[in-house]
Amino acid sequence: MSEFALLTLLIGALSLIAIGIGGLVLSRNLFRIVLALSLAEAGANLLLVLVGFRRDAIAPIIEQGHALTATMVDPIPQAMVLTAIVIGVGVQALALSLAIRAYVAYGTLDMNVMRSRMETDISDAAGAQPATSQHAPAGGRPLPPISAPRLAHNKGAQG
Amino acid sequence: MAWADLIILIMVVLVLAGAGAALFLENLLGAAVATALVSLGVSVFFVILRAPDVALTEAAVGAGLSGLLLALAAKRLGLWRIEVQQDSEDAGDSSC
Amino acid sequence: MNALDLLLSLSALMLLAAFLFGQTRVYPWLAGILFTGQLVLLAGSDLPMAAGVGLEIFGQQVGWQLDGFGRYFALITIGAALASNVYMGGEWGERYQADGHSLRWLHAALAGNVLAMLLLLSSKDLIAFFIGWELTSWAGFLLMAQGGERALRAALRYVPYAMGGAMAVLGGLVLTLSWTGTLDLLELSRVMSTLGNGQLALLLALFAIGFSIKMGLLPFHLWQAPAYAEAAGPGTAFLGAISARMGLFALGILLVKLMTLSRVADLAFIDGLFTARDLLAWVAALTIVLPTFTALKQNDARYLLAWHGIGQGGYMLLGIVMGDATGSAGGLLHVFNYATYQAALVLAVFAVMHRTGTADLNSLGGLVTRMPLTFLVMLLGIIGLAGLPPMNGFVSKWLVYRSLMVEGRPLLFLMTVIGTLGTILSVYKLIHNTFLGQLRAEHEHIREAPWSMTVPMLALVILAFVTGVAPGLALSWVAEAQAALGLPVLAYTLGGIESPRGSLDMLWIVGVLFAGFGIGALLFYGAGGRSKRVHQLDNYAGGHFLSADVRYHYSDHFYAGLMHRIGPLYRGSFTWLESAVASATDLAASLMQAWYRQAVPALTLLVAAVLGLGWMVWR
Amino acid sequence: MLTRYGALLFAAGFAFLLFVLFTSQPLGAPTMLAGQAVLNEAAGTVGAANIVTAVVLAYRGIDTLGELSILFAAATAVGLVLGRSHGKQASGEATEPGGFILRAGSDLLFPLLLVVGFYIIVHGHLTPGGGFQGGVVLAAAFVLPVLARPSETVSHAAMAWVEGLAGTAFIATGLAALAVDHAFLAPLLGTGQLGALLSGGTLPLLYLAVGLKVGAELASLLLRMTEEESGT
Amino acid sequence: MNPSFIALVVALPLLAAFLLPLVPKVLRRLVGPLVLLVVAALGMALWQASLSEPLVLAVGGFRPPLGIVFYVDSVAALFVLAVALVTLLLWPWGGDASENLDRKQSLTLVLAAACAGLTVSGDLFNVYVFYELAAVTSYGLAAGSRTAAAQVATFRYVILGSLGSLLALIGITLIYFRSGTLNLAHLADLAPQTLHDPLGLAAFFLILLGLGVKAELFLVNTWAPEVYATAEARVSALLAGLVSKLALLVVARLLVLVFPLPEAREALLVLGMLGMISGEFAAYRARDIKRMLAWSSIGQLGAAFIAFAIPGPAGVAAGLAIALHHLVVKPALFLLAERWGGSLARLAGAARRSPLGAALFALFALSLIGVPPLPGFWAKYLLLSGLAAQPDNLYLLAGLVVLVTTVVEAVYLFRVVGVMYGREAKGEDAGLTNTGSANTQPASALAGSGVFAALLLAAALAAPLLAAPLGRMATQMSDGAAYVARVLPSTATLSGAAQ
Repeated sequence: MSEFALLTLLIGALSLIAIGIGGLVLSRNLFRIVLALSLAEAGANLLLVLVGFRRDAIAPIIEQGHALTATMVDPIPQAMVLTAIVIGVGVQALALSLAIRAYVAYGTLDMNVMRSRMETDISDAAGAQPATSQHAPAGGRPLPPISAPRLAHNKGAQG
Repeated sequence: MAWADLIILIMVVLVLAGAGAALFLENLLGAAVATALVSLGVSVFFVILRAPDVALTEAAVGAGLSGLLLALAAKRLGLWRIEVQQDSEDAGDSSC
Repeated sequence: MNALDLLLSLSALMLLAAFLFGQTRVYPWLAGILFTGQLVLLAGSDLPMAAGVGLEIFGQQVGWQLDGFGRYFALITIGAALASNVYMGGEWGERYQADGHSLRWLHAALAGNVLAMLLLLSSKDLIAFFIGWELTSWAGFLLMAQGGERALRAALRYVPYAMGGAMAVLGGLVLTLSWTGTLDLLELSRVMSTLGNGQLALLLALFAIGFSIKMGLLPFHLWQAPAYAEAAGPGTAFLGAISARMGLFALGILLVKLMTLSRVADLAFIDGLFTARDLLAWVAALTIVLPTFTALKQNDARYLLAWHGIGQGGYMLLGIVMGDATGSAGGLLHVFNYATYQAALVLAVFAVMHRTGTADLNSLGGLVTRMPLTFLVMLLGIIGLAGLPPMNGFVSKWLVYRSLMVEGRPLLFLMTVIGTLGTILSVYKLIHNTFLGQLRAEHEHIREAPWSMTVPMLALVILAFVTGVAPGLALSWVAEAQAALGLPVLAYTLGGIESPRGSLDMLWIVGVLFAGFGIGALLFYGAGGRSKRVHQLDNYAGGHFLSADVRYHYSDHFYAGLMHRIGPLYRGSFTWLESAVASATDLAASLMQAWYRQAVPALTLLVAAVLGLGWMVWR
Repeated sequence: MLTRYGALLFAAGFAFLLFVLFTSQPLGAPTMLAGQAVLNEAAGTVGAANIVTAVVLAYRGIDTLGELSILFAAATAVGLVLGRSHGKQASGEATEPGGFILRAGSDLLFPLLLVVGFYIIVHGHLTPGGGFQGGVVLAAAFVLPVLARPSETVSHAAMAWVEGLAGTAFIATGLAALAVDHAFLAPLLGTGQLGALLSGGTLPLLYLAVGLKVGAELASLLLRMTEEESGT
Repeated sequence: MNPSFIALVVALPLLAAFLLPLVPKVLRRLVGPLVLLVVAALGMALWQASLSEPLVLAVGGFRPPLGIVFYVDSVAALFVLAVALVTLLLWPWGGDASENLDRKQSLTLVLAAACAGLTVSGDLFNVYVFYELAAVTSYGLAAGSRTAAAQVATFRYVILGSLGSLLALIGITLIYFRSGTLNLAHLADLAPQTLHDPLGLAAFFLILLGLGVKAELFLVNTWAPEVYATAEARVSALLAGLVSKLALLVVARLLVLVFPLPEAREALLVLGMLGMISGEFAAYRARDIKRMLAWSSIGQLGAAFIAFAIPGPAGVAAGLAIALHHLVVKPALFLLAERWGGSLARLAGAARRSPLGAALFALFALSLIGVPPLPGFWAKYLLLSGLAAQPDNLYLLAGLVVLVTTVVEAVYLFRVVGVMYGREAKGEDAGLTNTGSANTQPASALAGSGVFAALLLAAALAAPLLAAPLGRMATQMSDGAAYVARVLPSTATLSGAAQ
């Protein structure tokens, strides 16, 4: 494989990381944030494998008939990537389930709205309204679907 | 420039385009599919980089399983219906 | 087990006992006996008293040893605690408990204070010193915080000051360790003065700030008056009498023993025009004047006395900073003298409060007919506070004045005189508004304070009078303290001092004074003079004839004319400064909260990563 | 808007800095201090033809244990987040079954996936693939029928047993080495003939455990996702 | 002691967690505590054994640079002990539906295993795996209170944490790219030639940011107040008390072994200072006790970062003292806050309803701000004397920051104490303060914090005795050469491995 191809892959991996992180920072939608995270992880994995690549080498599998002394690529980064991929999917599942629950409770996927609702809930729990404190937390009570005015009110309260 | 290099270049561009699509597609389900495709593309890179184990895993886990997870979650989030999704984008209205 | 071990164990034992059965009637007796025992033990032991136990921790030796300087303060501490204890153990304590407060905690706080101060006074190295210092601060906090909501709030105001001071001291401590390699006081007294001027100045600044906060020197004095005044009665007496003096003790050790005054005088600002020693002297002088005139404005007897407590501290420091035999003796003697009459005065005010329920100078008056003994205590006390013969306050102040004159500091002398003037004015306000004038209707049935109050009060003023007549009794302790500190020792006699440049013999002065009274009385009665008893309610004031049913007592707008003149000078600059610091802290806190409530933490992470990487790559 | 461009700028800057760092030494010629040593020794000491497998299960076996635990923790956490607070199973799911093709397809696919999954797992030490990949296939095999016919449920209890026992088997294999006075997770049972199915000592066993564990965890994750919650 | 037993501190809790759902209901509640007790005993034994000489276990029996190494010096052993004990004290005993309780217990066990793994691991990527394990379990536990606010907070935490891990992974990639190995001892050996350059520092910085998420490092700690305010108190206690310390310990190990560079120390110092300032000042204005404690813990960890930035054994000793002290105090405070969660105004008169709780709070507050004979003072003393001994002015500035923020800390902590001991609210607020038993402490929380208080007082009394072991531990931990020599007895064999 040529120098050019390696550089292309390097740029690809780094761009994937950059796109992922950029998307993660800029997205307000919870679902999109999860997607962006998995993009960035894919980029990081690619980077790791790229680091272990060795030119003119074969995959680290000893095939019958081949000499044991053949040059092979570095197996350790590959093992690390295997681990990292599985870790990534576990975290992704967890994040998705949290997003689902948060969506069910707050009726939105917008991070900013959710954050302000969360702040309100925390202050509520901190004693502003005894009724919504410890014994009846916001997650337990059926929330009405948020209508536009309510949202505006929330935004106003936040600002 | 060798053919192999050109193919790799094109694939990289495609994967990056897929990543862009995952971020900019209005339809979140489509975005999830784009993410899975990016994973698939990356797994091809793994094959090129002599990492068949990783490629297999990335294809199975990154593209397949995680795509499935995303799709299921998107269903729970009501993203399969596009009009609802648009509502939730700008007003957070829920019809769940 | 040697004497210091015994002393400290007794103190610790008392703390334990107070926790266990401080609320019972037996405890005050036990504590009284133990305090007396401690006094005897302390007075009778040979110096220096070294503790048998010592620790080594993180490579530092921690030990305790009591020398003459510490013993002087320890004696005053235990004496003040004894008086407060007796006071607390009687009717006052019963009332206090009936009001829903915990006497157990009050006793425990008092015992804790004594233990902490003994530990501080007997520290042999800076770590032991800091332990004692912090314990004193927090035990003081405990004592201040009891006695209701206002006391608690005043005590909480003390927290930032105490902590700021402690941290300044701790900073000084670690710098000392880093620069000299030792924390042992004896070792430091040899090494510290050899440090360079810059290092010494920094150490001086840190330590002096820390110590002067405790002492209530300007500009760190704002916490003291409310914290001391609002504490529970005997607690106020104890705190006022000795607590703040721990700062003086520490300053004494620092300035005289460790750094030596001559080295302090080397630290010059503005081309040598002004040295650190001058600065300290002027701070002390301003501390005499400003708080004293703030006291003049107070309408609460407790606050009035507490503000005086701050002002009187200035005399003590001024004396020590002068550094000659007379001045330092005056400063040190003033600690003892002040403790006696301040405790007596505070106890008297609380006796009045006990009977009338108020210390508001605008709603008292005429109590002399109902509480004559308390009146006597207060009268003698204010004479002492104002620094007039025959009380002991005169002696110490005289020594300081004399030192200022002899050392050629006329401006400082002027300041002290202004301060004394303010003292006289304000203590007159105190006694006039409380005891003179006409009795208010609601105080018609007031009785004299119970014996548990009058006995300690009287004992204290008698002590103040006796040491006023024969200051040599106290000066022997002072001389010992001077010797321990390394100051020139005052040549004293029983009646005062003897020196080629002017002696003082209180025996003569008091003799002449009383002889004067006697001669006056002889002349008066010999010339056929007659006294006529006038009823208290016989109104005659400034040409107005009021009928007997109108109660008349001039207390509102006391010194209205004077206040009209000097009123604009009260600017509240220090209060402004304090609230400015508080607002700045608040502002910083809001900013930080805003930081933690930001919308996209990932963005911060990204920015941090980029900046950090950039820094690492291109540095 | 400023934030948007700023963020993009910083993301690009991050990538650029990484580019600078990663081009500071030539790609394609790794240092491979540990890697080369592993390549040299793996065949002899571990006996797995697939050296990545040797690394994953033998040299870095504890990583894999950690990874399994992460999946386990994630599945448990998802259960905690999505599960019902009172532990009662939802009854009578209202969702209609999937289309005919899906149903028929899943019926056909189930045995196929099962076979493929196990094949991938047991050949993990020889060819590319192994416990993770096979586990995913197994998970898919069990989840597809549920997707096709939502009324069908896979017993959570059975899943829990598989999960627990598979994880236990992995640790137990490690502890067995401890018991026979080797280090934890040391390979046992000899290396065998390189390239044979029954080679690599305990490696296939470990991979089987990994496969079952991964399959069970992922299946339970996916099933959690499919379970609609009634009346939240 | 056979070093093979080291593996048990990780394997046993994991085994128990896997098997927990399969254990008969009767015994199920006993499994976790029993296993933790065993781990504690192991930790104790390891500590005894490692004080003289560190123990090394090559997992799987592969020689060190190839396989993964578990390295137990006295610090690691002590932290294993601490992990087991603190987890035991914060064990979720009940108060939940059976199924969820199982899950929480499983997660707690896995968390204990992950923390133990973090302390003993001697391999960079293995550290990453255990770190992720700890992260995922703490996400699960944080979401375990099942309120919507908790779920949003946890989601934000997951995103930030995952991004951090990603950066850490990139950092590890960089290190592997340059040095071709992951073993910490091997890296330490190679570092002077390969890693003490911008690339190495960049990698360190990325790992620092990544691990810093858990260690509440400034810049990446914004999750802490949200999560601690919404999670259950004992979970907050675990995260603030335990998990943060272990991330900190890993950073410290990296710093000591691989990156003993002034630049790395500077970064740590600056971030630590900013963390202290931001945390303590933000806590100054906090209106509810949980977030106040969260911010205060950020400040305390900032102090620990500052401490580890001091070179040599002095810094390690100070950092350990601060970390251990905080490990005892903060969980106890969170336990106390379990029922006091709420606005500070609601605490009015709490001392009357729960005198022991209030007294314990005051005790912990005093220790936290470093009032002398309590252990907090010695920690602060070690920190400050270490800082004062450094010639660099930045260290003196850090000392100043520590002093100033301590004052702020004292003010807000004692404001709370004042509210608790003050009068109860009257009039309209009365209804608010007296809602149910909101101010009384549950017995288990009180007992838990009582145990912590006993530990604290014991440490105060035994301070002179603890000084020597602490010094020895610090020397052991800060001796990078000994670590290398112990793990890689002969580096000669490696040159053969290199191409």
